[in-house]
Amino acid sequence: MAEPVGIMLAEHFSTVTQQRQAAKLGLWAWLITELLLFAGLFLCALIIRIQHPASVTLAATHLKFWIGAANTAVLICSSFTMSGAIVLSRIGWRAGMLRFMLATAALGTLFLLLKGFEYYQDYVEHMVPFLSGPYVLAHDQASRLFVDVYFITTALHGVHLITGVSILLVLTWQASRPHFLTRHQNRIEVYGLYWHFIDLIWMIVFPVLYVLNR
Amino acid sequence: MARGDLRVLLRVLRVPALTLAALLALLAINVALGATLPFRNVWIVEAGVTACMVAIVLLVSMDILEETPLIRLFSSIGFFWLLIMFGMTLTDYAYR
Amino acid sequence: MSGAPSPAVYPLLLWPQAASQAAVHVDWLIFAFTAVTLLLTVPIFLAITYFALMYRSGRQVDRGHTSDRNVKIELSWMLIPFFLTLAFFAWGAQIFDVEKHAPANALEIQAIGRQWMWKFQHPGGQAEINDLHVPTGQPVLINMISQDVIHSLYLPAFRVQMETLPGRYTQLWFKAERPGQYRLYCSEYCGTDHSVMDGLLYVMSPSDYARWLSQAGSSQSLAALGKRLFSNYGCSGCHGAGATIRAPDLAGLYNRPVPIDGGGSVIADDTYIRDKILNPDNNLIAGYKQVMPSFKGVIPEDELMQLIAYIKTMETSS
Amino acid sequence: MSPSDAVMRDPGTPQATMGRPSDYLHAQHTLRSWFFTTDHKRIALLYLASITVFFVFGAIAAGLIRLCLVVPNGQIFTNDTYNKIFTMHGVIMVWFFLIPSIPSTFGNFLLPLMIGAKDVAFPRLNLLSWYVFMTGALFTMATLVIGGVDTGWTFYAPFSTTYSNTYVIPALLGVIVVGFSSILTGLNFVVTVHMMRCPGMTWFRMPIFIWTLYATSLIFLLGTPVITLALILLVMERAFHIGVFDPRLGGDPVLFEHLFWFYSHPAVYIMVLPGMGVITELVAAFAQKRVFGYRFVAYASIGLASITFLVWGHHMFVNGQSQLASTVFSFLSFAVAVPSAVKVYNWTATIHKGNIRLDTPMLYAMGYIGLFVLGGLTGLFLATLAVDAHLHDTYFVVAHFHYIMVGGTMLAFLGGLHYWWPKFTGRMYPEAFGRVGAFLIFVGFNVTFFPQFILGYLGMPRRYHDYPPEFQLLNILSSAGSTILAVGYFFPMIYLTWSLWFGKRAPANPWQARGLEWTTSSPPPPHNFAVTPRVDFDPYDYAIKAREVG
Repeated sequence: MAEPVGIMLAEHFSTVTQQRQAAKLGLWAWLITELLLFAGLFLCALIIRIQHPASVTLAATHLKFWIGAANTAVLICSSFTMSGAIVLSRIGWRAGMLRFMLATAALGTLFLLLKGFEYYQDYVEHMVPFLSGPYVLAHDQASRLFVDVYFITTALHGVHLITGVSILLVLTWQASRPHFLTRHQNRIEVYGLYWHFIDLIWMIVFPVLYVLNR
Repeated sequence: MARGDLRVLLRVLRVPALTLAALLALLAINVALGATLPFRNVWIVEAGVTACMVAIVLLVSMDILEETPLIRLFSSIGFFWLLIMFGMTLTDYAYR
Repeated sequence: MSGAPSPAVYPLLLWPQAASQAAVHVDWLIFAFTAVTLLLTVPIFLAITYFALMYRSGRQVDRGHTSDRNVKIELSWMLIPFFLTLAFFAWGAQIFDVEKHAPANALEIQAIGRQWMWKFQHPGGQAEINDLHVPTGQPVLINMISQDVIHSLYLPAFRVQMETLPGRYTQLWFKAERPGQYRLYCSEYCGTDHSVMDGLLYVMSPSDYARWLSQAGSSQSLAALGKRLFSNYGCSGCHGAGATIRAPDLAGLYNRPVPIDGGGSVIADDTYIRDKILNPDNNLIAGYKQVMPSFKGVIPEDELMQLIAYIKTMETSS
Repeated sequence: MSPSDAVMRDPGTPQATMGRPSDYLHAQHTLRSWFFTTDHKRIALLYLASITVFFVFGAIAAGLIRLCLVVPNGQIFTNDTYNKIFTMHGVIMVWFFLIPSIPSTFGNFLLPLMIGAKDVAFPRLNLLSWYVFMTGALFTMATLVIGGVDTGWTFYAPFSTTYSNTYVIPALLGVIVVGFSSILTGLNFVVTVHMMRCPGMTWFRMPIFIWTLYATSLIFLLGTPVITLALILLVMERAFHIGVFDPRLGGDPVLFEHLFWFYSHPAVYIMVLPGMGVITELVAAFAQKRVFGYRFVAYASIGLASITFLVWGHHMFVNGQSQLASTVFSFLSFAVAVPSAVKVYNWTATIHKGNIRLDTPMLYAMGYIGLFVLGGLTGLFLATLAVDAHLHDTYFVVAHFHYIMVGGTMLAFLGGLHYWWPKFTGRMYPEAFGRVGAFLIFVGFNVTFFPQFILGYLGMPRRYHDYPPEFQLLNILSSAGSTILAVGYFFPMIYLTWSLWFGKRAPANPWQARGLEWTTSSPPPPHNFAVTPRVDFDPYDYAIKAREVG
C-alpha cells in the first residue's frame, strides 16, 4: 500500500531539505500576515466592547450561539481529518490520504452551509443592520458597530474557508494521480498548516464574538 | 481493510485523535460557560480555555513541537506583535 | 482668505508672533532643541566633508592605524545623544501636561467645526463665525466638537492646536497676554475648502473684550439659552422639578459618576451628556426604566452645547 | 584554494569567456521572455521600469502643487482640483514609488547575487508579485487620472467613508491589492535570506544591504496586513455602510488612525531602511574600507524595524489620544534616535582614513547622510509633545518627511542606481553628467524643502491651497527650488537611458568593490554564477587594498 514519499528538487535549490524548509517557512510567514489581518478585527471588537459594553452584550445575545458552537466543533473535526491526511501522506498511504482530504473538504463545506444558514437566520430576525429593512436593535445605535464587526469577521473567515476548500479540492485531484507523493508530498504538509491555521483563527473568533460576556 | 492496515492507521492517528478529544472537551467547557454565565468575570476563564485550544493546535496539530527553532520563532512572532498592537492601543483607550 | 483685515503682513516673516508666555516657552524649547541639533549634526557635516577631501584617493596621507570597531566609542555615540535629547522629551512632556489641564477658572468658549467654517459661542451667548475674540489675562478654555469630519483648531500664536472630532468633545486652553490680531486655521485636512477654513483671532484687553461682547449683541447667556431649549424640547417635562415621570435628576449631575446597568459607572462629562441626549438607549443607567426618546437629528450641535451649559449650571442651583 | 575561491578573491580576473549573449539580458529576446520570466534580475527591471513611470506621474503632480503655491490665493486650480493633485502626489509617491522602490528593484536584483544564490526562494511568486503590483497600481492610477480622489494619501475616516464625493473605493481597492504585492515580496525575501545563502555565507558575512532588506521584509509581513484590514473596513463602510468608524453610530474615527499608523509609521522604515543599506554599500565601496562597527550597524537595522512598531502614536498627539498614550509614544519615539545615530556616526567613521573616490554614487551617499540627519532630528522635534502641538499638520511636517523620503530614500535610490547600473545593464553612465545631476538634485532639494521648515514653524498648515500673503516669499523660494530639482531629475533619466545603447561597456567590477555581486560578470548570466560561490571571508574585505594604497 505504501508508495515512496518525497519531493522533486527544483532547479534553484541545492538540497531537498532546503526546499522543504523554505516552503514551510514561507507558509509560516504567510500565516503571520493572516494572524495580523484578523488581529485588526479583534482589536476593533475589543475597542467597541470597551466603549459600549452594554450595547455589545445586547448584540452578542442576538448572535446564533449554538450554530457558532456547532461550527467550531465542525472545524475541530476537520482539523482532525486534515491531520489524518498528513500522517497518511507521510507513510505513503495515498488512498487513505485522499479519503481524509475529501472528508476535510466536506467538513469545510458543512461549515459554510451552517454559516449560510446562520446568515439567513440573522436576516429573518432583522439582525442585518446594513440592509434596507428593519433592524431589531435599531434603538441601540452602538450595537450596530458590533454586528458590523461580526459580519466582516465571519465573512472574511468565510472567504478564507472558500479559498481553502477550493485549493483542497484541486490538491486532492492532483494527489489522486500516480507518483504525486513521490514528487510533491510536502504540498500536503504545507497545505495542512494553512487549514489548521484557519481553524485556529475560528477558535479565536468564536469566543471573541459569541461567548465572552454574552 | 487488512488487519495490518488497521493497526498502522490506529498508530498514526493516535495523536490527531487525542488532539481532537482535547479540543472538543475544551470547546465544551467554553460553550457551557458561555451558555450559563455562572459567575462574574467568567470571560477570564473563557479566554484561558481559548488560549489552551490555540496552543494545542499550534504545538500539536501544526507540529511546532517538532520543528526547527527558526519555524518556532516565526510561529510565535505574530502573536508577540499582536501583544504590541493591543497593548499600545490600550494605552489610549484604557486611559482616555 | 476671509475678508477681515489681515494681521500685520510682513514681506518675509522669519519668527512667528507669540501671544502668550506659554508660546514663548515653547519657542525656548524649540530654540534649545535646535541648538543641540546643531551641536550633534554640524560636527558630522564638517567631518564628512573634511574626511572626503583629506582622504581623497591619490593623496599621500596616513591611512594606517584604523580599526573597524570600537564598542566604547559606538556605545557613547549611541547613548549620549539619546540622553541629551531625552531632556527635551521631558521638557516637552511637561509643557504638554500643562496644556492638557486647564485652570478651573477658565472662561469657557464653545467651538463647532464644520465643512468649512468655525462657529464660536461665548458664555454670554454671543456667537461668531470664523473669527474669535478673547480677553487677555484670563485663561480661555475652548470646548469643541465637529459636526462632520475631523477638523483641527490651530492657533499658532499660542503654539497649540487640537483636533475636533465628530461625536466627542475635545479641549484646548491658553492664556492670552499680548493684544493683537493673529491667525487661526483648520489644520486637519477636511475637504474642498479646507484652506479657507480660517479666520482671525482678536486678543483684546478685558475692557475691550467686554465692549466687544456688548456690541456683539446677545440678550441671553448660553445657559439661559439652554434653559429655554430645555423646556422647548420638552426635557423639563420629565427631568424638571415636579415631573410625574421618574427620570434621573439632573441637578448636580455634571462630572459625577453615573452607575451603569450591568455594573460599572461612567463620569457624566460633556461627551456623556451629549451622547445620552442623542442616544438614550446606549449604556442604560442603573435603576431607571428607559423611556426617553432619541434626539438624534433633532437638536443641532450648537443647541446641544447650550443645553449642556444649562445642565452644568443645574449643579450650582441645587 | 579551490577554483571558485580564486574567482572570489580576485575580482579583476576575467570571467570564463562564454561569449555574448550569455548574460541574462541577452539570453532571450522575446516579449514573452520578459513578461513571463521568473529570473529575479528581469523582474527587478520590470519593477524599475514601472516605478519610474509612476515616479514621473507623482513628480508632475508635485510640480503642479508647487506651481499653484507661487501665488497665495490659488487662482490656478480650484480647491477641489488642488486637493486631488496633492492626493495623487501622495498616493503615487508613497504606495507606488517609495515603498516598492529599493526593495523591489535593487532587492530583487541583488539579494540572490549578494548571498550567492541562483534565484529567490519562490521565483514564480516573485513574478506574481509584480503582476499583483501592476494590477493594483494601474487600477488606482486610472482612478487618480480619470476621476481623482481628494482624501489625501492618509484616507482619514469619516471624510473618506462618508463625506468625500470622489472615487475613493477604486483608489482604496488598488492600494489594498498593492499591499499583497508587498507581502509576497517580503515573504520571498525573508525565506530567501534564511534558506538560500551560499556555503559559508553566515549571517555576519552578509552585506548590510541584505540586513536592511531582511528587516524591511519583516515590516512588510508584520505591518501590511493591518493596513489591508483598515482599508477593507473603509471600503465596507463607504460601499455598504458596514462600518466600525462611523461616529454617527458611536464609532471612533481615531481607531482608524491607530490601525492606519500601525502600518504607516513602519512604512516609513520600509522606505528608509533599504536606503540605509544602499548607503552603507556605497560608503564602504567608495572609501575602500570596512564598515565601521559592522555588527552594530546590522543590529541597528533589526532594532529600527522593531522599535518602529512601538511609536505610531506620535502621529496622534493632538487628535484626542489619551495623554498617557501620547507620553509613552513620545518617549519611545526618542528611542528611534539610538539605532539611527549608530548608522550615521558609523558611516562617518567608515569614511575616516578611507581611500575616497568622489564618484557620483559617493556624492549621493554624502548628500544622503546630511539630509537624513536633518530629517531624522526634525523627526525628534515632532516627537516632542509640546513642539508637535504647534508643528503638527504644518509645513514643518511636510519638510521633515521629504527630508527623509526624498533626501533619504530618493538619494539612496539614485546613488544605488548609479553604483549598480553597470551590473544591471553592462554599461557605464557618463561620470561628468552624473556629478552635475547629483549636485543639482542636492541643491534643488534643499532650496525646495528648507524654506518649508520655516513656513511650518510660522504656522502654515499643510494641504493649503489658499494661504496668507505673508508666506508668499518663502513659497516662491520653495517653488523655485523645485524647478532646479526637476532639472536635476532629468539628468539621470536622460543620460542613463542614453548609456543603455551608447555607454561604455562595463567590466565585472568597475568600482573595485567587494561583495559577491561583483564577482560575476556584468551583466550576470541567467543563473548568476558560473559556479556556486563559497565564502570564507568577512564582508567589505577592503583591508588589504587600503594598506597598499596608504
